Amino acid sequence: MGRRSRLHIPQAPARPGDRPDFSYLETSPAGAVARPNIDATCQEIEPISAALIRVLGDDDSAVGPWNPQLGPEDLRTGLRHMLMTRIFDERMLRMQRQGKISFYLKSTGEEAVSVAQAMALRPSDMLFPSYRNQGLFFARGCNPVELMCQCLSNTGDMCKGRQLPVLYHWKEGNIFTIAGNLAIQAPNAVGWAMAAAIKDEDNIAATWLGDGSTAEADFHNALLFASVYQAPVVINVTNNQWAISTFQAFAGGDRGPFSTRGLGLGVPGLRVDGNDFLAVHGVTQWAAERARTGAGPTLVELVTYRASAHSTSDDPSRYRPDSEWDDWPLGDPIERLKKHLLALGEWSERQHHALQSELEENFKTAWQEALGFGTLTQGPQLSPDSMFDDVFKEMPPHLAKQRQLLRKTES
Amino acid sequence: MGRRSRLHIPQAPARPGDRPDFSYLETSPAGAVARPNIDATCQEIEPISAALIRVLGDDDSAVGPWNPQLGPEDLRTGLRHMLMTRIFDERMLRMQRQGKISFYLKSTGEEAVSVAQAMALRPSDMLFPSYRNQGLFFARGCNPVELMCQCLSNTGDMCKGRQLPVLYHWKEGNIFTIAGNLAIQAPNAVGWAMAAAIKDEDNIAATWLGDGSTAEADFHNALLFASVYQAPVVINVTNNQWAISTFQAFAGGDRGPFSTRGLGLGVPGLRVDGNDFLAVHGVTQWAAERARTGAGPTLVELVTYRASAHSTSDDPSRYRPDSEWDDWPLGDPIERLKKHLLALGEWSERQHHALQSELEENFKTAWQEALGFGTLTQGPQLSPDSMFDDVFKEMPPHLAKQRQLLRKTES
Amino acid sequence: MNMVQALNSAMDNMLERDPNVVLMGQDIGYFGGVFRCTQGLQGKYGEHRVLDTPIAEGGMVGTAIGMAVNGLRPVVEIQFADYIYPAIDQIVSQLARLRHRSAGSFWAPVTIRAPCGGGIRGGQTHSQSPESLFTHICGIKVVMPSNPYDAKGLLISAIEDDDPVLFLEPKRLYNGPFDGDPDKPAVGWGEHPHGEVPEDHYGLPLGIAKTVTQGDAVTILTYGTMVHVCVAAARALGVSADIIDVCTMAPLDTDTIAKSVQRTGRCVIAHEATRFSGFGAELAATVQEECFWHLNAPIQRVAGWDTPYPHAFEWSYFPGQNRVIAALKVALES
Amino acid sequence: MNMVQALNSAMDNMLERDPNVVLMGQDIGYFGGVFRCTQGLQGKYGEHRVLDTPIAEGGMVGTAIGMAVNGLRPVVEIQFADYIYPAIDQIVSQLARLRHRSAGSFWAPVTIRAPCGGGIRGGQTHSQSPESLFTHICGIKVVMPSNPYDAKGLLISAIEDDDPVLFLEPKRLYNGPFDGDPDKPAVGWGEHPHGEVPEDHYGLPLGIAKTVTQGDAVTILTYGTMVHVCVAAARALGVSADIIDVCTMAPLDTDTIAKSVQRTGRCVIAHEATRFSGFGAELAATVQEECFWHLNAPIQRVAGWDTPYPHAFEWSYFPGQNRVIAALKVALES
Ligand SMILES: Cc1ncc(C[n+]2csc(CCOP(=O)(O)OP(=O)(O)O)c2C)c(N)n1
Ligand SMILES: Cc1ncc(C[n+]2csc(CCOP(=O)(O)OP(=O)(O)O)c2C)c(N)n1
Ligand SMILES: [Mg+2]
Ligand SMILES: [Mg+2]
Repeated sequence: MGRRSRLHIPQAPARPGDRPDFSYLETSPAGAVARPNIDATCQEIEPISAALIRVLGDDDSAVGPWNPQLGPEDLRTGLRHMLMTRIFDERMLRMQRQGKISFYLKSTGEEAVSVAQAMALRPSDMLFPSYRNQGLFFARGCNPVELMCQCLSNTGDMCKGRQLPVLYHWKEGNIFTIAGNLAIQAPNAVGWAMAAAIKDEDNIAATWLGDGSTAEADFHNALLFASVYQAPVVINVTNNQWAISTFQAFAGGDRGPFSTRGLGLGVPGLRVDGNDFLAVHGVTQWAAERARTGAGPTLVELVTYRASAHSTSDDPSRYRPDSEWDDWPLGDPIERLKKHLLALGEWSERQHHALQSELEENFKTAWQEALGFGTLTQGPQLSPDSMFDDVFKEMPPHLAKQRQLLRKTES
Repeated sequence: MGRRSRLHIPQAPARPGDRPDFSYLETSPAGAVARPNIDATCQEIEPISAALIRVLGDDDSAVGPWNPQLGPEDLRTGLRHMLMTRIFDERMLRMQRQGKISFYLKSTGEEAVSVAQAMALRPSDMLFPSYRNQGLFFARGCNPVELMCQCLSNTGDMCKGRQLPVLYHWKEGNIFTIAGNLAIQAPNAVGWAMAAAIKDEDNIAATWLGDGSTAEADFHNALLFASVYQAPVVINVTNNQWAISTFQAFAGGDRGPFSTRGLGLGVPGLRVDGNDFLAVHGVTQWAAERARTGAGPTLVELVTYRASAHSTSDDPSRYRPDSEWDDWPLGDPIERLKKHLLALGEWSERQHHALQSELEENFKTAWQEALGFGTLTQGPQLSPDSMFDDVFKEMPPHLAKQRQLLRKTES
Repeated sequence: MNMVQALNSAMDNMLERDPNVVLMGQDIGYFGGVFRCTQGLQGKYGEHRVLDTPIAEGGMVGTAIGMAVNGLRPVVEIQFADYIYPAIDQIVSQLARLRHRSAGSFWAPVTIRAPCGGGIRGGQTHSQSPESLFTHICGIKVVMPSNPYDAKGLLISAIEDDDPVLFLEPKRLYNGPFDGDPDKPAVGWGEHPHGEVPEDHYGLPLGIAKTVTQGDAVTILTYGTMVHVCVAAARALGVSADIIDVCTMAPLDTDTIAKSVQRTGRCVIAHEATRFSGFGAELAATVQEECFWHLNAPIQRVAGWDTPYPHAFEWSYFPGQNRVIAALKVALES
Repeated sequence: MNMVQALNSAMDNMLERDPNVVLMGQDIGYFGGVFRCTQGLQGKYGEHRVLDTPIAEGGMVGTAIGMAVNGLRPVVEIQFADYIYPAIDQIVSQLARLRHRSAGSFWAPVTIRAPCGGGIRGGQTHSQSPESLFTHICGIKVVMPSNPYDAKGLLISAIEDDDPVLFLEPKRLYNGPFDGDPDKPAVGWGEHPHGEVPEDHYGLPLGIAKTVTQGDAVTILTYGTMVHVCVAAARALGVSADIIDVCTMAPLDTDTIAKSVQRTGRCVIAHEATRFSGFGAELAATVQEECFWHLNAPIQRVAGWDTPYPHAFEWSYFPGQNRVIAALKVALES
């Protein structure tokens, strides 16, 4: 109060009432950034680590060395899974608003990150996601009914009602259980990759965390162990500009791009237009191949924008201009891939509409199916008894006793 | 066993029985590295961040832009304090071997780090040392009797017998209490500096941690907060090549110098010949002025060698060649400064001997004085009662009760 | 005022009175905190007194310690108590023992605020009550208020205290008292006597337990949300209970507790945290030590089950009135 | 064998039998560990099975979890239990709850070894006994052996267990039993019956307490170093004590404990950790719940004082025979 201070305080570019301002975002034209060999040294990669890798140009064509050269079938699959993710998110948000589920969290605007990355990895690669990577599940073919049941905490819930909605896992699909604790999964991914190397298997691990989450110590732990043991892992930072109300500058984002955080540890970094499906795919493929061939870990920053609220508990109009998403320079990942397909003549507005309707219809059916397993309050119910399972592999006596007590007080 | 593995395992350059091998150490001639302006950007500083800054040349002259241009009086003071540190360490080791103190830990070979850095900082700057920075206390004028009493845990002990030997503090001298927990002091230093900035005071903070300790999360936390708030702090990594038996490569030292760890966060780094008194002084002055004028934090790597055992509990002949110290390319900091003074004609062997004798005599006297305050087992004794003080500012009832109980069982 | 407003008012008062008070935390500045406890304070006192921080609890507490050593009084908000673990090393190894190991040369008057407890469908990482862990750490005080009036007074005292304080806020009580029945319509603090909170500065002493209702048949030791559940349970059972709101878990007001149990001869302990090695263990151990010859029945513990807080079974997990009543019956019958 | 050799033998057996067992820790590889527990194992099994690690306890446990999820059985050495705090978040929030929150899909059989306790003039950061904190965490087992034979058998079981285990090693016992008197000449394990340790693989069940001496007058519940102190104290006092070595703190063998106290009617609990909210609190609470009607005197707790472990006053701090005897007297007299 009144006292002069010379502490530096990072600033958000715009607050409610201000005009959105993305002048801080350094970008580069599609195709402009060189593609090093996958076994290049960190030093060799360093010159491009801060540059924004892009493949989809303003004219909707795909250009440059990072173009993964996907066939139209793959592109349509990618579009389909991104659209699935978006529609799913919208439906589940509605379900939350209607009180059917207790909580939800969308990934709107960031669909390319999860979908393109999952497609660039092998199904046997192990994924350690954050809570905003639902696209991974779709891209890997998880039945949406499974995800819905999880959000409903019902009798079909893979978590047996134990986790908040969206904190999924999918063992068969090689997707690790999602924690509420930010960044905590990152060293786990590195350890998984270390084990793969120890066992001389060639599966790799990939993990995701947000811009804000890079502040956590576990991000450092992950980079350090990945560096020291040259673990076959891809560490992905989804920089969607915001961590709840906190602009990424508070995680040091205005002091240097997140992609460069590992350079001092010899972990090469790539920075990619996270809304450019092709660029994300190309970069991920490069990093995955690098890891798989024993050339070491990569840190990938995916530049995107969190188009929706942080979660259903959040109201972003309190802390950022409502219109930021419209002004976001890197556009909408779905629109951009769609236009590319249209430009290639491999897609039409009619097909797009049909796809949209098909997905909506599918989700409607899936939702009905999921409801058949009950909701938090209606229909078939999990037994509260089950909460005492899985604390340990075998239930110790004190938990059996507590279960007994619960039965008594609930009856 | 037998299983092929492709996990990368860092290697020490030499183990017992091997010839010492310091070919990994990248060095540069004295005077070769440019000196940026103190308000240069991190990007501007980056090109020199990995280079080894040296001032004292092989011909014992001081050259180049990092020469702090100290007068002979200052140089002699520096020499004196380094010598004090060394002789003190040797005497205290003997005392430990004689069973007078329970534990000791030397800084032999690293004296320039603490002494030159303390001299380059203002007395009002706050220091957050590790356990191998005893030189800071000498350079700031702490009475050796104080340090001896601490090592003796006697009635004169500043810690009232509560800490292991060498875990000193000196409030009046603005030196923070040393923790056994590695790296834990680093974020504290950054916070202290943030407070200075908040209060618009121009004192700065400096902290020290070892190469091995950079692996701890607190190193990351310190860099991050220093970066985000541009705290006026100097973070020093004393890279003495070893962390007990573990070569610095296990902290990522072979993937890139420690000085570059902050680059991705926009924290500029300097790498300095830690056994070159003048270079250490020059670099510290630069970093301190940078911090003081509001240009932000600096990470300084001081390249040196732990000439002695890790501590009195350690036996380095089990894990490294005994002769490493003789082969260490950066020499002995005391010898080097002495030769420089000799070359300047500002010092003589006679003076050196006299100084050595004086210091030894002083310490002898000091030790007698310290013994007057008792030892762990003999002479005046602190009251065990006192251990219940200072847990809280005012003693709560349960501690008063426990003190009572202790009196009863001890009597 | 509700509890959020009371906490806000406490911090407002302290920022106003003491230029060395600073607030730190994730989303607490411009946004005013995810629970709105710091709403308006950055606007009023500036970005240098109310700091948004990186998401690094260890760094937050680590830097707060340094700030405190340099004369400030930082109040750190951990967004959820479940996320305090990355800061535990700084709390245990530095914050709590600074004064002792430096024989009084250094100390750090840091207050750490953290919303705790369940009942808001937060799942296992937005519902934890970790108080027991911190009560085992020598050198840090642990406080949990159960109503807005206490919350303000205790928070002010915590900030003014020269020792570090962990200040746990039962988030289920932010907007109103809660008697453990989620099916009843929510009530606000407006009707509650302790919802009346002066705008002005006042402190309430740390280390003092409060008697909530007086009675002779049994002593109930509890704190936080469970205070209200226990009051309702005792009322429902029609038992005359001496209900003690512990308020400060460490250092503990053993006197008040012992006097009550020595009088009633019966004791039930209730908290939301998991039972095994929960703070109820220390309470039970203390009571049996201090009141053994007065006890007419075994001390009963009511607590969260020894499992993570399960999202779907929140109300089977939460130690509601039924469980308190069952324990009261055992304590009274024998 | 001494305890260091017994632990080494356990790991040697397990590395030999199970290719998925890997060891990780600071200085454990080439050097063999600061306490020499892993001496020779890297030479025998290679650098990829016995890994030197960076000094980052959080990273060590964090990566060990991932390795375990990928089929390995990591055994992580924390150099001193005092340095486990940087790893607590990974232990509490990930390791302990993986199986539960994924409903059995994922789990991580990680064993964390950590030397604990004082008595070696290690000062406050080489003497702590943090077991109580971890016993409050659901989903991790907490074990502490008191002799070489148990150490080997329990460590083998811990490594083979599919749940995570915190395995605390009372470092004062590494080289010999210790009855609490630092002035007596040190004795080795050679003379002790439990110093006889088979070279071959054997397991001892987790979750089972062991009766060390049988008696009728009083039950002493203890573990780790204090087992030997209590045996000596009971002998010195000439009391017929049922001394129970808890061995596994969580999950606790309540049965064995309750049966004994129901028989003796008196109970003393002893541990080295600080008293307030120490594991003795849970033991006392449990005993009074299970044995209330059999108790003839209040349960006594003997523990470290509620201060950091002070370097100079190690032997005033350490709960030696005098303190145990004093407690036994109170328990027996009333
Ligand atoms: C350890 C921890 N601290 C705090 C939180 C509370 N929290 C939940 S989400 C969030 C913001 C995360 O932002 P970011 O990492 O950028 O991910 P995004 O939500 O933008 O995808 C915070 C602070 C948490 N979940 N875990
Ligand atoms: C948090 C923590 N983990 C482990 C240790 C044990 N330990 C003490 S010194 C040391 C090595 C430190 O090496 P370095 O940081 O290079 O400092 P140096 O001793 O070389 O000066 C270790 C592992 C500790 N003190 N604190
Ligand atoms: Mg974000
Ligand atoms: Mg070192």
